[in-house]
Amino acid sequence: MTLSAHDTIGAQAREETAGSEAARGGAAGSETAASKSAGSQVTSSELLTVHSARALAGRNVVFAGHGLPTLAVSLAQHTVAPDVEIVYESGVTGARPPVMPRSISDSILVPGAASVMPMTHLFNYVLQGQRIDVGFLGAAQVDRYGNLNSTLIGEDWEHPDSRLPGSGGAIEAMAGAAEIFLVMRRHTPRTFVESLDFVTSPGPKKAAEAKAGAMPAGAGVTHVITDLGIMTRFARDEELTLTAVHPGVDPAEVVRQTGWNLKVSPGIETTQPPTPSELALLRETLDPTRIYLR
Amino acid sequence: MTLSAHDTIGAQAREETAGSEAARGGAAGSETAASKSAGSQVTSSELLTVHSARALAGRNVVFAGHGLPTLAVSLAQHTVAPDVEIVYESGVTGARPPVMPRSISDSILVPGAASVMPMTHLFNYVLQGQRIDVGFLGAAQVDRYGNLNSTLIGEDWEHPDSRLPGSGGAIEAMAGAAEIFLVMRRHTPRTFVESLDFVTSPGPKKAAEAKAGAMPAGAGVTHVITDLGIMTRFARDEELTLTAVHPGVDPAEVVRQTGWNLKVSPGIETTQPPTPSELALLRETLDPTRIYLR
Amino acid sequence: MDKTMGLRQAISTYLSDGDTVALEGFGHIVPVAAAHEIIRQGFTDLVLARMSCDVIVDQLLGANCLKGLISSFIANSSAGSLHELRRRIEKSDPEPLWFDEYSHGGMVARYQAGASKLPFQPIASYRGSDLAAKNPQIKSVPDPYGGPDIHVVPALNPDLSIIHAQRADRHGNVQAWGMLGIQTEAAFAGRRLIVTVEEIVDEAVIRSDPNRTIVPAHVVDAVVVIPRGSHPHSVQGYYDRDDEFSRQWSALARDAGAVQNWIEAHIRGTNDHDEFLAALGSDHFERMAIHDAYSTPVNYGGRA
Amino acid sequence: MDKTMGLRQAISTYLSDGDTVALEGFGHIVPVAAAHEIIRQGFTDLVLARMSCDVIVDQLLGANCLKGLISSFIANSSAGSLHELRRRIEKSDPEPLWFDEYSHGGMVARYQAGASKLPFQPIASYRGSDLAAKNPQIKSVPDPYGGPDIHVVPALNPDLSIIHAQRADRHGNVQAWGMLGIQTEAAFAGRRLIVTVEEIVDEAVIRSDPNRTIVPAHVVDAVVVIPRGSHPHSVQGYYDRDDEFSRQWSALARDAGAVQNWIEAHIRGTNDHDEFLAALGSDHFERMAIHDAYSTPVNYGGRA
Repeated sequence: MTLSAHDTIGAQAREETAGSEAARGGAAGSETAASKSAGSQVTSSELLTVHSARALAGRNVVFAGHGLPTLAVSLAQHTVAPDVEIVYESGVTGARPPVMPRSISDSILVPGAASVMPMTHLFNYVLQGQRIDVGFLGAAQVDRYGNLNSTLIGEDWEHPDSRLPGSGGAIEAMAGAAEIFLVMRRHTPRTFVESLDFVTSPGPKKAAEAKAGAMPAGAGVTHVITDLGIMTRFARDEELTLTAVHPGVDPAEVVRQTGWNLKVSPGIETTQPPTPSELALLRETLDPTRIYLR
Repeated sequence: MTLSAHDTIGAQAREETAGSEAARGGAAGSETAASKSAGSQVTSSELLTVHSARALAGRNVVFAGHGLPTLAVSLAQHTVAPDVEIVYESGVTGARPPVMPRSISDSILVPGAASVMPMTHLFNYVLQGQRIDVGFLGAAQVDRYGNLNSTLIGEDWEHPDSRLPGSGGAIEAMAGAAEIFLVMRRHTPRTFVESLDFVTSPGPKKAAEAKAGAMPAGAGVTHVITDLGIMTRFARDEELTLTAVHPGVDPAEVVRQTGWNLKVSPGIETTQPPTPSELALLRETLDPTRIYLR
Repeated sequence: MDKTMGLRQAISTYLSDGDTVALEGFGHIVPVAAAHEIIRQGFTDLVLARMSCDVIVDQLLGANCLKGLISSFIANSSAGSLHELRRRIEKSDPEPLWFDEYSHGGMVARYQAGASKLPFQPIASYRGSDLAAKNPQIKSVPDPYGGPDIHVVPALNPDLSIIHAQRADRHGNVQAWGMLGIQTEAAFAGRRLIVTVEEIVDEAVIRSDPNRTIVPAHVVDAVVVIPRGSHPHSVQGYYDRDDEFSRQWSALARDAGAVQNWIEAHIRGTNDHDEFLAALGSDHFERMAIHDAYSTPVNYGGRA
Repeated sequence: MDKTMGLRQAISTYLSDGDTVALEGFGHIVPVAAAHEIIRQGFTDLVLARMSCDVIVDQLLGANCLKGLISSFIANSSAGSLHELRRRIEKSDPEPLWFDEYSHGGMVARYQAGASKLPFQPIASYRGSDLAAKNPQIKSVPDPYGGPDIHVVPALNPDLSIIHAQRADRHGNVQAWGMLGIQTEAAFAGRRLIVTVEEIVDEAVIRSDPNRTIVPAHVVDAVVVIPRGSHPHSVQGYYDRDDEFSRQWSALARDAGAVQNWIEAHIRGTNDHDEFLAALGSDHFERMAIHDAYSTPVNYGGRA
């Protein structure tokens, strides 16, 4: 099984699989403009992980993919949400892997886990069964109402320019979880778009406009965490609003990097940088070999 | 938990629960007219067990209750159907209990069994999933097309004269199994009736007359084994036909003991009495303490 | 989060008069102690969901806890009739009972829809049955793929579900083996969930075999340790069933007065399950003893 | 009944050109060796059902075995894209692929309906999704209990299902642990079923832990022992995943010619899975070694 080619999958391929296995956040990262301007060595992955973890305060059951969401939940367990339980799409709950998992179906998640459910239970009873407080999702495109595309890029559905991984369990996470946290490593007009090429996972506003089907149980996307800042929305018909920017980021730049006329909160705040103790936990305890904190 | 009353449940209460736990055949027995006239010591339970076992030739997967059907399957494994597998309503397959189980939910069925399925798998995937070749059922009443009543006796459904156990899984066994063997310990006009007080488990002819619903997968009741003889039917619209009587039983007596004008096969036969080796297996190997062979 | 709690507190916290309560367990790991505590606390107007009835149904009826029953089998397993229940249905004695009847397959489908938060579940077995004719809640929908209409049964979402199991950790990760019935679905279908267990074990025991977990912690509201909590039903690997009691019950319950006397003496006359067990006598469980038969361990080995 | 059989015979006996074949396993216990044998035997016009795609989908496509795909996730797990698959969908290169697309929840529901011999299964998550708009097989039915119409997906009943597991006995009682995916439902949904396993064990091992059985013998047509039959995917307790290969595949498969060369060298150029493994080198599996971590045995004790 010798391959002459080496692993050449870079950021592009990873981007293409954002949203893959239903719930991946980005894994790779680099120093951000924000962290650079703050003069620290905080990477983009660290920044997104810390803000994702903080947003988990008060939540109990989280559906998440490997990588950044896993790290965020671990950090939350050590800080703002000590009892939070993580549920993986592969049916594993309460995993305590000795090393970071390489995917949501990594067998390393199983030894020492609290339960491994068959997929019928995970999809029917846990996701559709509305047992999830927060689902982490990624996507190739998001629009102003938090509808997500992880299926394709292009106008011809039958012959897209780029065929992406598809839903996986993203549709079920969006429909069943009380709220969705969207993690987008790169905030650009190509990812924050006026109109999705394909609505894979509709939020409740889009769902309400459809004619048939059960309404989603939850609020859809409530938090979008990017390399530039944080957007939130709470009510069904509400648009995403920029409520915080990372230190050194101009809100006007975020608006420019957004494909629609992004609302900016009049009380917009600057995010609190990762604290030394958060960074120490991430770097020394949770991911000491920096598998995800590249 | 001292009770002053002793176990006074006799044949009547047992009769009332025929069909109980979906698939019970009678357990208690006594010398039959047939066995008496044959001058042997063969009990009714032994007679019914032997003929049930013989009818299992060529079958692979049997859904059965404890008692007589369990014994019949065991006997068949030792004689005509060495590979036959028994499936219990409690989800147990391939049980090899060291002693006879006391009910289909007796924990003694579990140690050494091949599998224990959750009830969703048993009812959805095995019964509704059409994986059963033969289901054994009992009933309080049967009609000429093999429709069964195990719900109530009386005309007022809301206030019946006698309220029986109800379906249990009998409806699913009838609808999903390729064929049903009905074991009736007492062949009388009260149990073989012109018209059921309540159609609990309809055969395919009755089902076809209904307006909605999926059609049963199987043929319904194909064999009825009683203390007087054996009735069979094969096609959907066919009535039960008396095809064999036990030694010493007059076919006319069977007709008299039947609440409809029972068809008698022109080629009616006399059943072969239990052989010494069948009886030896039952008495010495399968039920040496005579729990069911009373 | 530590969810362990005493039985009295768990029942008083999570049950209210008028609730629909599911007590599931198919002749094995049945929450009997919890049913008795419901009687002790005098709850009324409950609707009981229980696929396969047994002595606790007669007892809850005798204690006047129930206004309704959702079930698919109403005899006392192989031990005979449940006479308190028959009096209610056949003679409305002492008063009528609302009885919502299905087959086992129908109950399985109802719990499954409830656990899945679906409005209904299709079922293929009801065509031509008077059960469907009698129960207006059994309906049908068209098959958009061209087949005949198919029956459906509505979701069952009890206000409270109670199950019994061999063991759990303090967080509520529940493990059971032997016959598992519909317990996982009943657990997920419940708006609230109490799990009674034979023992609380260290979470390392649970986590050494995560595939054995039938209900994960996040579904559980309270974990209650109640040894012999399923008696007279069996618990695989812990104790055998008490068939003698079940048979005696079917005889005793022919007399409505005897049912009342039994409830007064054994349930209302005892403070809790320990007292209930103590009154049975110290040698009562000798004939329910079991031998040991351990599973072959499997290797969950991870990255070297 | 002894159902053990060689892989070559099992595939040639139970598979035909044009069949719909399900190969399930969610990044763990995946029937890779069986997929390779399908390539060796040169089957064509198959429709592959596989919830979560991986390298074997690219390989079956490259070998021209498939005319269609039924799936809900078409990337190479976390390793990148499946470029053979993308060429087929994006550019119809070398020819179009019929792609019947669902979400994971939809695939679960389809297998469940298939296993249950129901025409369809309701699903609550499709309202407003373009997936439902794009796929005419996703339909809806009225809710007779008064709610909004609800989506349904049709039953999936593969002509042949193939799963991989840790162990089975010769009769076909199959045991697996770790992540179990949709294997039980795929097994019951299949009109025929082949199970490949790491090892055949004495039935006493299986019967010491009957709750561990995921598929009972009567559902199985053939049991095939194929050690390392899931490589490059993991088998809990037996060997780890080979992420390096999966990542290398996503790089290699950018070149259609490289895919052809790989198939010629590694699949068509080997007679069977043993030869395939031998060609990897004797030290290939050292980095897939695992440590041991055994489950705590449970007591199945019976009547004393």
